[in-house]
Amino acid sequence: MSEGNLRVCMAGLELRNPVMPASGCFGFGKEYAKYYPLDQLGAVVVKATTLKPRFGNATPRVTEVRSGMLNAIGLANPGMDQVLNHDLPWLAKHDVPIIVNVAGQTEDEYCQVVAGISDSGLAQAIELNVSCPNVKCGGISFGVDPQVLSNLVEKVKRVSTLPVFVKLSPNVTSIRDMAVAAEQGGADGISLINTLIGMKIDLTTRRPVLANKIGGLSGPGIKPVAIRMVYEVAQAVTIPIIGMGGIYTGEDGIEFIMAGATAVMVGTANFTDPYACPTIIKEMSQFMEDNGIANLNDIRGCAYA
Amino acid sequence: MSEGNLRVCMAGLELRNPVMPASGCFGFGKEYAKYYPLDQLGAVVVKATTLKPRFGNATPRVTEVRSGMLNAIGLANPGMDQVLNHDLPWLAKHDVPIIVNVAGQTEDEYCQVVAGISDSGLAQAIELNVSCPNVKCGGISFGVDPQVLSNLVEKVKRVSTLPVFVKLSPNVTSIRDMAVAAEQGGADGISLINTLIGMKIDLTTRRPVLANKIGGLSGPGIKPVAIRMVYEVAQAVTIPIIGMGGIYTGEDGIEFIMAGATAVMVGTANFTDPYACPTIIKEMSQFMEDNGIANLNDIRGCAYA
Amino acid sequence: MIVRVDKIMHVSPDIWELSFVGSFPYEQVNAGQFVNIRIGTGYDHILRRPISIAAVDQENKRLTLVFRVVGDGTKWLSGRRVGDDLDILGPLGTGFPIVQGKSILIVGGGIGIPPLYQLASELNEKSNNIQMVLGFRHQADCFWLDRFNQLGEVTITTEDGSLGQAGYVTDTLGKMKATGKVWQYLYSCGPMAMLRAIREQFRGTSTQGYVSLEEKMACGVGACYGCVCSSENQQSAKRICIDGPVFPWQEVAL
Amino acid sequence: MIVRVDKIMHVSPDIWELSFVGSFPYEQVNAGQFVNIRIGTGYDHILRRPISIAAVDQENKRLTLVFRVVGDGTKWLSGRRVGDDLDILGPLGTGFPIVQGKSILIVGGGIGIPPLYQLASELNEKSNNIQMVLGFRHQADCFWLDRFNQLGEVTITTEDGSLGQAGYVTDTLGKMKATGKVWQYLYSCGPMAMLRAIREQFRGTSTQGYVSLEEKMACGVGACYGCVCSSENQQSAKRICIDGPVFPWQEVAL
Ligand SMILES: Cc1cc2nc3c(=O)[nH]c(=O)nc-3n(C[C@H](O)[C@H](O)[C@H](O)COP(=O)(O)OP(=O)(O)OC[C@H]3O[C@@H](n4cnc5c(N)ncnc54)[C@H](O)[C@@H]3O)c2cc1C
Ligand SMILES: Cc1cc2nc3c(=O)[nH]c(=O)nc-3n(C[C@H](O)[C@H](O)[C@H](O)COP(=O)(O)OP(=O)(O)OC[C@H]3O[C@@H](n4cnc5c(N)ncnc54)[C@H](O)[C@@H]3O)c2cc1C
Ligand SMILES: Cc1cc2nc3c(=O)[nH]c(=O)nc-3n(C[C@H](O)[C@H](O)[C@H](O)COP(=O)(O)O)c2cc1C
Ligand SMILES: Cc1cc2nc3c(=O)[nH]c(=O)nc-3n(C[C@H](O)[C@H](O)[C@H](O)COP(=O)(O)O)c2cc1C
Ligand code: FES
Ligand code: FES
Repeated sequence: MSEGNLRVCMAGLELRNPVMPASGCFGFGKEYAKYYPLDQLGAVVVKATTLKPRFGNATPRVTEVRSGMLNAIGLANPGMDQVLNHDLPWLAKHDVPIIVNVAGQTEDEYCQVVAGISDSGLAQAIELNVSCPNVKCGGISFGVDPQVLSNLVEKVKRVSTLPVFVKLSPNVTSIRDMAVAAEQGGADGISLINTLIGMKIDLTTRRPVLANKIGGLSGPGIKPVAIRMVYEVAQAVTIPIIGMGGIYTGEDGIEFIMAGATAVMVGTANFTDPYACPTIIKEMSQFMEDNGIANLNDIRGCAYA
Repeated sequence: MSEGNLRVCMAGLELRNPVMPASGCFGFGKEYAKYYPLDQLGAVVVKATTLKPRFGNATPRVTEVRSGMLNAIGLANPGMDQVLNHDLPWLAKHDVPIIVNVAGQTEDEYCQVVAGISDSGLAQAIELNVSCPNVKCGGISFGVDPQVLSNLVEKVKRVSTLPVFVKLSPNVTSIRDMAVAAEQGGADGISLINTLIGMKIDLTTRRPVLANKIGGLSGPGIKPVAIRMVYEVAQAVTIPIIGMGGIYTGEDGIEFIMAGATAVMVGTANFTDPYACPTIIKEMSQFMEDNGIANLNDIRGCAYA
Repeated sequence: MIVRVDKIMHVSPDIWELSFVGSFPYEQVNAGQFVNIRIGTGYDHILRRPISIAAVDQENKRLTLVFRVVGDGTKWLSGRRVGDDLDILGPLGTGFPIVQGKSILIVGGGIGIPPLYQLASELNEKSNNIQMVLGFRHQADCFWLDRFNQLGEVTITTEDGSLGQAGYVTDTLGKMKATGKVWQYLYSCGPMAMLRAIREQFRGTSTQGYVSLEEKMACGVGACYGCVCSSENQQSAKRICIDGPVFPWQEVAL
Repeated sequence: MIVRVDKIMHVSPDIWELSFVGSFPYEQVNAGQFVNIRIGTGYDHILRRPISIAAVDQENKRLTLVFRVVGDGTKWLSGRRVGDDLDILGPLGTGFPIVQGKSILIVGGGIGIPPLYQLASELNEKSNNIQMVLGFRHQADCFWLDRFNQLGEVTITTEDGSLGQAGYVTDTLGKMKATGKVWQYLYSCGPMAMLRAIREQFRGTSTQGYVSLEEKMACGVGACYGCVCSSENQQSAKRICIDGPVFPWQEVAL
């Protein structure tokens, strides 16, 4: 691959391209390494990691909806120790930056995990998940109150030597206020969007399909909301934005860049097609070539610039 | 038609079925009257009406997205006088209840229009649009602040002899708070959801497709968000709920009833198929028959009950 | 209504001709009207695509469209095969008024040209004297020239001069006007910039003009207020899908 | 990978048999594994549907699935025609361990039965002594009985007694056990309630059991944690798509 036109630098990270799998949609990388070499990716973003192992919610945890899916995984993960001792060491053998998505229920928990990851030297960046809609008190309050968020980011930044991206929930009245709060707290970047809160009811059982009742809506259907939020936030903050939500093609990726994103994440599309990320990388590079664009900086935010 | 199993009574209105076109997606009824007799509908809901005529936003105002569309009509309408003198008298000749969607920029404007409609005797209910995302100061602040909303509803109720439904915006952190505020203000019912705020960028022009830049996302893709909000609100208020968002089939309609809605509105589906409403009515009735359900009350809210 | 594709073929590298048969009120068609076509069957494309009626064959109950592939919808349409079903609504909108025994100028640009064929056919039957100026980008983009030639005097323009007169239709119109020629009616369909320029050229003349406009549509039947244009004189909006797409040129802001 | 539909037919009113050919690692298939199938091409159905491998024909490089139409995805699948492309991933998951020269009981229920055919074929080749109990609702639901009959001793049960023994498979198992018969291995696939009941029946016996589980899946490859079940002994989650779908029955909470 020679997608030189896709190189980006963001919060001190040098990425060969701006495309990375979204947290929770790529496990800890191992599963998709069977399909293609992970070093093709801009970075690998791993599943939300918490201090202690979490089983997550009862099943069913996933269901399809028109042009999307609902999930209520509930931050299932093997816990920080296992991640540090097994998953990250395996991933770190690949020539690709690692971003660890971190979740917690208290400021203290967040800080402990961030410190652990940061100190391990196994990752290149932290993504602070303050937006999981599927866990009671699972960080969601951090994701809806600007002051609470700003405080959390400040504390986390103190214990981290790695750049910290704050991943925002779209389920708020003002995404701009949340992004500004994260920036004020010292965030190195903003990731958005996490899932919209949704529900599906099974007409046969007459109950919500998901055991958790509500779940996070992701996939092609949410892209317009995501593009709007990136566009809005890009004009309100100066730190880089990682955009996501329904990216399925290279053109989708380019649309996020034009809205103001520096990099993009691909979530649900991996499930539809395990080769989604490499395909999107190729298509983005092709778009650049076809349109005589040498560098993503030349089109970043052009929709509002 | 003999869809007796679909009869509903809501806020004093007797409806032969719970299916009505959503405001803004059915003009003032005339256009679809060419396709079928309007008296098949549960009610007819007309375009947002304002005190003065409004041209609305610049074009393009509509565009398709995956599993949905964006609109930024901007409350285009001929103004209250024209609506009262021409549109409603024509509609009133049909044997079908009329609900007038009302928008304004100030409490006073809302009250004047509501009073005008109410006094005319030409309509059976008011739907207060406090959620149009496409107009600067066009009611959106009424739709995001519970106290402001509650005050507005109170004032409007004072000048209305008709039942008042309050149509909520989904673009808020807590839909429950907004619904409770509307109920406390004296609303006779809640309509939800209006459109999610979205954007699409044209990769050729590198600018937002819509002249207004942002627009309202509607259609199949938003259904899970709408179902979740109806489910949440139904448990928080005692007044009836009119549910909408992506209804395309009778089963979609039933899903909203199971989530807790008393009636449903069909918006975007009319554009895909002008016969959407009568088809959905037939399919809902068929579902009832197939499943031996005599009355919608027997399944209303069964997903949480 | 569901109709059946009867013919589908390229008429230029990215322009297709599609005909359908089946129950449709062919006899109600006025030149300038359009049909609104459902794309696919699922939820990927929920808005219909408006395409002008290029020709209607009353005898064989057959309707023909000509369209350019510009995106997903028209690409899908170009993938239909003879025998496939098509879900269409129409005829929609208000077409061109058909006058009798007049001197007429028809001006078309690019993919605005197809409805002018049906228009010329109808005007031709009413003993009008028809002159046509049809503008394309290149020779390769041209279509239906033989058909148009049977209905009156046709002048072709191409931007690169690869066929007919070089330049825009307005260049040719300027030359024609300079000969002192006068037309009672002018009918036009094409890019907004062309329509605007033509109206300027004829401002102050006695020619009565009609223009066919385009705008992105959602409903196509007048219900959503998506496709408006503003009227020249009043503040009120005109809906292109129902009040138009054809308007007397003094009535709309171009 | 893209394969080509080679055969598609009803085997009961709502159950279909579909075979495909084309490049696929047929030789890697273990009984009990599944393929994950893309439904349509647009965005209406973005999650693949897991279907067990019912039979693999190594010689003719051909793979067969048997599925029940229960919703949009399986309905779409049943609409495929010979020659159509199919986008599949597989073989996925961990299948049944294949033992040699043992006494074996295979118990299947409903749409859990298809993978047991491939299992019985593989076990049959390894000189095992195979006894099978296959449960259906009605006679009309039965499929592939002739095929199964070639691989061992088959007892059919139907809930309404329309074929074979009346009642559930567990009723029949109870009777068989009462004769003092002992099996070294038990393999089972079917509804959770059936698996649970069978494990209860055999608790405390020396029979080593394997069960194949089902759960709604998103990725099918172990990446999303959507399809977990909890293990009996530890707190950690097992992913049905990759750690399973087949598990030793003592390892999972049923
Ligand atoms: C009354 C009317 C008559 C028309 N007649 C014809 C015709 O006879 N032949 C023909 O080829 N085209 C005609 N068009 C244009 C045609 O409708 C669009 O090209 C088509 O809808 C594009 O759909 P798409 O999915 O292929 O492209 P999209 O992906 O939707 O868009 C691709 C490009 O087409 C433009 N476009 C999309 N929708 C419209 C629209 N409604 N009007 C104008 N531009 C649009 C977009 O701005 C974009 O640049 C007509 C349009 C109208 C309003
Ligand atoms: C490992 C595995 C192997 C399977 N093998 C077979 C097989 O060989 N033959 C067969 O007919 N079916 C099999 N299934 C079940 C099959 O995957 C589902 O029936 C199918 O996904 C339903 O898709 P749908 O779109 O038709 O229905 P949907 O509309 O998605 O759902 C309809 C019904 O099917 C259920 N369902 C949906 N997805 C699943 C799922 N992943 N697992 C279980 N139930 C589901 C839903 O709860 C619902 O009741 C298997 C499932 C798994 C997990
Ligand atoms: C199954 C699943 C699990 C997810 N888990 C996480 C997670 O652990 N942490 C997180 O920040 N986001 C998580 N997400 C959200 C995604 O990272 C992403 O923000 C969202 O899905 C939108 O992108 P998409 O439309 O491309 O999927 C998850 C999404 C899905 C579908
Ligand atoms: C073109 C268009 C115009 C709309 N105009 C209005 C309006 O005037 N007043 C209003 O309350 N809602 C308006 N809406 C929102 C719809 O009434 C409805 O709440 C929304 O579209 C969700 O339903 P749907 O997915 O079935 O379209 C409009 C929606 C569309 C698509
Ligand atoms: S497209 Fe809806 S009014 Fe014209
Ligand atoms: S379906 Fe994703 S982990 Fe099993």
